[in-house]
Amino acid sequence: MDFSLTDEQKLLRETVSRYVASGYDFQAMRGKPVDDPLNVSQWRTFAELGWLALTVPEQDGGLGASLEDVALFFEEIGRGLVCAPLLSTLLSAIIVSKAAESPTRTEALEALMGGEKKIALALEEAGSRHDPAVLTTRAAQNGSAAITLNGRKIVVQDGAGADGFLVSAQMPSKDGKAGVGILLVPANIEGVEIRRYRLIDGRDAADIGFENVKLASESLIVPPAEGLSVLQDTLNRASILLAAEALGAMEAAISITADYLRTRQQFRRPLSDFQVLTHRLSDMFVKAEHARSMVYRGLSAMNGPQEGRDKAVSATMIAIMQAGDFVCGNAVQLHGGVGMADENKIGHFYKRLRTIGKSYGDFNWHMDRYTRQLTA
Amino acid sequence: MDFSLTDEQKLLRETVSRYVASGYDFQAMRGKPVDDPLNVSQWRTFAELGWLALTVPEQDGGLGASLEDVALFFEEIGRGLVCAPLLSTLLSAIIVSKAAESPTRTEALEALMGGEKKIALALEEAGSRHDPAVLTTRAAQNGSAAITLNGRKIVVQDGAGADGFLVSAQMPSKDGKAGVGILLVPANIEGVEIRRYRLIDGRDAADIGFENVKLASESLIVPPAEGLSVLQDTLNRASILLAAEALGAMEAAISITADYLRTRQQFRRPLSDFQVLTHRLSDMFVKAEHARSMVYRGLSAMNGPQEGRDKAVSATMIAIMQAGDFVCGNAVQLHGGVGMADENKIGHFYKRLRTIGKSYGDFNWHMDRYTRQLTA
Amino acid sequence: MDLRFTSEDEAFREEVRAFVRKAVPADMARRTRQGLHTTKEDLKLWNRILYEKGWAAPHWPKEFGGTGWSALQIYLFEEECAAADAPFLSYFGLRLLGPLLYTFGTPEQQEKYIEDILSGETFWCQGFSEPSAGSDLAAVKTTAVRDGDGWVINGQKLWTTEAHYADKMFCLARTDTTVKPQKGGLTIFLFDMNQPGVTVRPILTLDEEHSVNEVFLDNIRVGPEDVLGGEIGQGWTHAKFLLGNERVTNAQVPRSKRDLEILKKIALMERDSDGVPMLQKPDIRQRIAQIEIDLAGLEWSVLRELAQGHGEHSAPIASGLKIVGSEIQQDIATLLVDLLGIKGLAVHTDREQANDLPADAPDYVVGAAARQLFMRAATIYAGTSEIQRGIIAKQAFGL
Amino acid sequence: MDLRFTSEDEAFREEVRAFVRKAVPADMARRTRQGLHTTKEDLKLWNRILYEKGWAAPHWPKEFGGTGWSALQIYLFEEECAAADAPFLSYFGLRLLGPLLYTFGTPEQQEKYIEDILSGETFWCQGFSEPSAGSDLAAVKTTAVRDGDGWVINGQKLWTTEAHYADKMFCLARTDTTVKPQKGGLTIFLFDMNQPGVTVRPILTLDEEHSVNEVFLDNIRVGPEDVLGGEIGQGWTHAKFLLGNERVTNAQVPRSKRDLEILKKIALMERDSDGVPMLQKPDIRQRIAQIEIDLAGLEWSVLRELAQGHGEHSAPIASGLKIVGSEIQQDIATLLVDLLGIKGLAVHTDREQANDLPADAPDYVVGAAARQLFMRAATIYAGTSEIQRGIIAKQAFGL
Repeated sequence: MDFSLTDEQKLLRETVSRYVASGYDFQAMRGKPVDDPLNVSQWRTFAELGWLALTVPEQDGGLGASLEDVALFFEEIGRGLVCAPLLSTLLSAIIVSKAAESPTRTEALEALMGGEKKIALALEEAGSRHDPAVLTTRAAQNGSAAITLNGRKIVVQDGAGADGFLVSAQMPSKDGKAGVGILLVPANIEGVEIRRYRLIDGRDAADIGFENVKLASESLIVPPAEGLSVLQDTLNRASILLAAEALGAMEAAISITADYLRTRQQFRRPLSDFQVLTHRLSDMFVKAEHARSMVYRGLSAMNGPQEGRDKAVSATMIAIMQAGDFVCGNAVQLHGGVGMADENKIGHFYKRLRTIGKSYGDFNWHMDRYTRQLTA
Repeated sequence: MDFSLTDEQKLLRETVSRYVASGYDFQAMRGKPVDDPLNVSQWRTFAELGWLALTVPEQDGGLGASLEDVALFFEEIGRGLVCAPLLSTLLSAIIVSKAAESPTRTEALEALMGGEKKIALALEEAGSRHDPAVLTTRAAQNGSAAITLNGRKIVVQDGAGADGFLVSAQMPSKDGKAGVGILLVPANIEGVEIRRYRLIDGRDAADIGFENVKLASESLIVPPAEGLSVLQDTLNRASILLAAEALGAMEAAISITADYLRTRQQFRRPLSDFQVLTHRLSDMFVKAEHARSMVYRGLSAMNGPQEGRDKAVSATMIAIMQAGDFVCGNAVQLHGGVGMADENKIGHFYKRLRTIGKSYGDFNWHMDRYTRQLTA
Repeated sequence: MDLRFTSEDEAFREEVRAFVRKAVPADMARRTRQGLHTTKEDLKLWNRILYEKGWAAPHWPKEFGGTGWSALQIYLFEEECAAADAPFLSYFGLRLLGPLLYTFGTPEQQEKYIEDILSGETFWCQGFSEPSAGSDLAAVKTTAVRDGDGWVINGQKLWTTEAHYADKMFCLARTDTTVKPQKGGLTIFLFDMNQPGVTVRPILTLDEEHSVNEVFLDNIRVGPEDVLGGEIGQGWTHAKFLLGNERVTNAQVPRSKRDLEILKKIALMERDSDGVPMLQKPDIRQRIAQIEIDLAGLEWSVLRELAQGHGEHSAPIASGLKIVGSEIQQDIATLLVDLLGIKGLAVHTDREQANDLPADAPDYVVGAAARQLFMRAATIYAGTSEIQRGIIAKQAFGL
Repeated sequence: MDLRFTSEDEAFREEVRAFVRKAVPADMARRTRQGLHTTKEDLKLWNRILYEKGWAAPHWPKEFGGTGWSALQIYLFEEECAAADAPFLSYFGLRLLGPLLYTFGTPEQQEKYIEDILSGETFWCQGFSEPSAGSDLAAVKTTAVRDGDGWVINGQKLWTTEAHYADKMFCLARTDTTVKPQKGGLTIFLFDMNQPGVTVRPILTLDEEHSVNEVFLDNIRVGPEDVLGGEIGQGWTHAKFLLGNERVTNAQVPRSKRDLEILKKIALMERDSDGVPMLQKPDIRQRIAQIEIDLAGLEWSVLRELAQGHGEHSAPIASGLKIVGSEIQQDIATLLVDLLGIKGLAVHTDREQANDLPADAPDYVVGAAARQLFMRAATIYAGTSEIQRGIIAKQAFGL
């Protein structure tokens, strides 16, 4: 067992921390539309730094980074409170790279890596509550002819500015069995209706309707026989990466709060003179350490046998949400009124943690999944 | 709405607090067998003070105290950490007084009031988990002839030194329907086997086997048609009285802990100089206030319509257990090592609260009962 | 000891209910249910409706426009208002300055201000907190310097709720820097917000809503008639007077009861991926049960305080009510968002049309996420929970 | 970064498991499972078994009798011991004094004491805490006064675990009252418990069991050879040396893992009034899940510490492990008693026959209530949770 970072891992983290340190301004970026010049130039930088190629296989010109590597990357993203559709992009690359060789696949990967196009994951529906198998969106295909897509997805994260969507849809597999296919759907074609809005953490999302959307058969990135297992794997990866991001955010919030306690004066003393406040900070430290351990544990499980992954990932996310609520909630509390001002950064760690706690599985979902697998 | 005490209520409380103040020694009394001279003389005093007559109806020579009165009484008993089979006795009197007029009834009530006999409630069985309707003990009766009792009860509180037991048993009612009768069974008759042991709070209990125990038909105190509702009412009363006792115990534990913080020195300062400790005490205060309010609320519900009582009593007990764990657990914690010594009184508040939390319904039982009745 | 409402109280409740349910406009009720900050228009309108009924300030003495109801009756009134989704009236005039005025104000001040507070004609804001005086009012830096027979006020106020609604401010300032703030160094002044030198800067809170402000005071001239009570140096006494009252109100029981009622209805409509209503899920039932029980205890703690009569609130108990009440508000707001699934991630901005919400989102989603975020402030404003615990330790135990 | 055990580690685990499972006598295993304090006989026997295998003190340097295993291997060994229901060996010689001796002891002291600690021939107790020196060791009042070439010790020690088992004590005493305890005023002495002047008074803890004591020291004479390390004034340094190590051990992960495993089996056997196994009840499942997750995090925190190698424990992390580990032990012990229903109210006294338990109570009820009560001490002994939080604030944040 070895928890130390390789030189490559250190380097990867440094590219992020250096980017953040060199003038990244969360307040300027949050809520900015995707076509804002600031966003466009930031995304170009991300492509240049190689970040958008992280999850593209090496044979496709990407970096083929391991899940550990990407998690370490997201930890720094969380620490810097970087507000960008990175997770959607990196997950999309993983899914697209599973497609059979085709021009669509090649173009999509190139465009993702190059930062020319963004793809968002359109999986959740009004009744799905995080379960990828519960969906009413349907795709119909006559032989190998064009595919027709109908349905509606909600709260597609980073969906407002995406050029395309990976859409899960019920469709029969070749042997006629029910399955879930994953289709790549351009945002700008007929029958796609996008309703855009913002999420609490300053990012965007969209509800997306598909009405008789016609797609070429190449758009079927993952065939119905494999779709569900790809989605389940993707959701586990998403959770672990969000967990890592949450960990970085928690540690940053703790560090900022410690500084605040040292400097803020009340009753003619620094707040750090008040034992209840410093002990609260100690508890935050303990929770963040717990969170860190659970991120490592989750990563380890993702390298282990298939059957242990779901439970381990849910354990990680439960720990992350509980630690995140405590750490970032108390970061606001210890800042007092200052913590409640949207112009102060500290509250945004809380909002990001709240968002993470509802992305790709919320507390109830993970706890249900965990307890279902509890054995004596 | 009026929360102030009547003069009679004040007087009743004072008899308890005066008794406790005048040399009651918890450490001397706990774990003492019921026939120990100290116990015998204490019990005689209780009879003289009228305490054992509290729940006997006035027409039977008792005081016919209201549930509020008895609760206020038990609050003081809890405050003084009085270790005696008072609850069993007062509950037994309530049940016995429901019997039809008979020499058995009269004798039993007289003996209870006079302190000559103790009666314990033998309700729980290995599989009952607080549900009075779940029982395997059976009573058979041929017409109005003698009754035969078979079965086994466990953890009969105050059962080791009791002269008789009120035993719940399945028996058909007159119209042939299944029911639960309540029988008064002397401890010393053939077929009754008593296995005595101690509970964590210094009181005693017993498992009691009944093998072909022959009883006169007068022993049937509550007939099978009414037994279950009497038991349910008794359990609600028991819970409220235990809640009141727990409240008194909590408040005493808080007061003792506050004194300890004022006097105990560590790092050359009184413990009360440490903000985390005084704020913990503040939280204990808040929890105890919550507990007090929930005791009043439970009492109020017991005077209200039948259908609201179960839920309200369970709410009270849930609040009491949570507050009790927090208050008495932290009372030990704030005492440090001293709190862990059995020779120090403070830990016994904790043990008493733990016992109360498993008497006549534990946390799971009350939470199940409450959530079953939850409505939108 | 009688642990029930009297039949007179129950009859009173019916009377109030009958009026209030009819009096709240439907669209106002919907906005209240959505949990967003009340608009100035709603505040004014509801104030006017109650004023005309004579019920705008039931807790005030009758001679100043109160109702003469008992404390328990006032509580029943508040409960019925909350149950009817009426908004809370503006706090600063009716709850804070009003009582200050009728207790300490000069006859001229009472004459000049009280009726307009009662009718909602004039809105006030409270200029107490400052950048370096949050929990610690003694650190107020705003100064009022003697100038002729008046004073000139300079300083900066922070977290000033409803400053953007307010016509006037009651403002705590240092009038004597040579003595301790607690020993006569502070004074409360009354002045117009609508004058040169007063600058209101909105501060959006985590919910991205505008309810608090920063207020810059630049050479505000006040005269002797603007000194609360007419006497300089009483500021600390006046500020302390407000504290206990504020904490009992901050238990917010009627509102939380109503919120929980709404929450349970929503829990019946929201379903998990198997189509089971969230209200049927054991863990959700247990969380709701826990909140119900916590809230029931809080309610009875408030009733115990109120049954003792007006104004004699025990400081440690009032602090306890504030701590618990604020946590319950947070718990309800958080559980509601949890029930909504990912729909609870959408921020709102447009309360009427909510066109920035998921398309399928029902009406009740509108303010849910925003309210959850704003409720983080509940354990901060009006004295943080930490401050309250300190008060309890001191007042209940002398520690 | 490699987040798995190596195959060598896994092979090592198998080897240890094979030995340990066979080596623990069945009745000893049963007693360990029951959760009561380990008897002196069991301590001695298990120590002897491990000693003969060469495994009594794997964490010691090889030259003093250690095994040369890596920290992770030692952890695997401890896990296998716990999984086999082996008792913990006596703490005070093997965990505390041993490392002190091989680090600071004179060659004569090492020669005289170490082997007997390793074999379990000699049991030690730790004379640190006193009536007025609980969390605050600097307040130690026991004095050692120079007398010829030796010292005379007088004082009173409290909470002395296993003093009634111990052959010897290592005892912290004031040797110089003119300087601060932290600056050379304290010294550790080694002496026989079995001598006139040493009086051991049992203190029963809340579980009514005897594991701690009060020890009165009345004119105990010691010579220069009894001064730990041979040099006066090193007591504070020696005491600090013990602290970090103790806190990591106090995470108690292997024991808690085993306890939780047992708990789940019991949850399958215990049933509610409808006959449903407690393990099937949603609230119980969620409580177990929560403990499992907390424990999993704790385990990986320990692994992270251990993977860094011997003895370089970070003080704030070690304190965090102690806080969380103790709470998990409490949670498990409490949940177990909750599962038992009213059977969990019975105190035990006789561990072999348990004839003071409910007649129908299964074997696993024996120590459950007692252990739950004793576990209240987990957040108190070896530095209260409050002390640990203070250490974290200071060491991690400089506050």
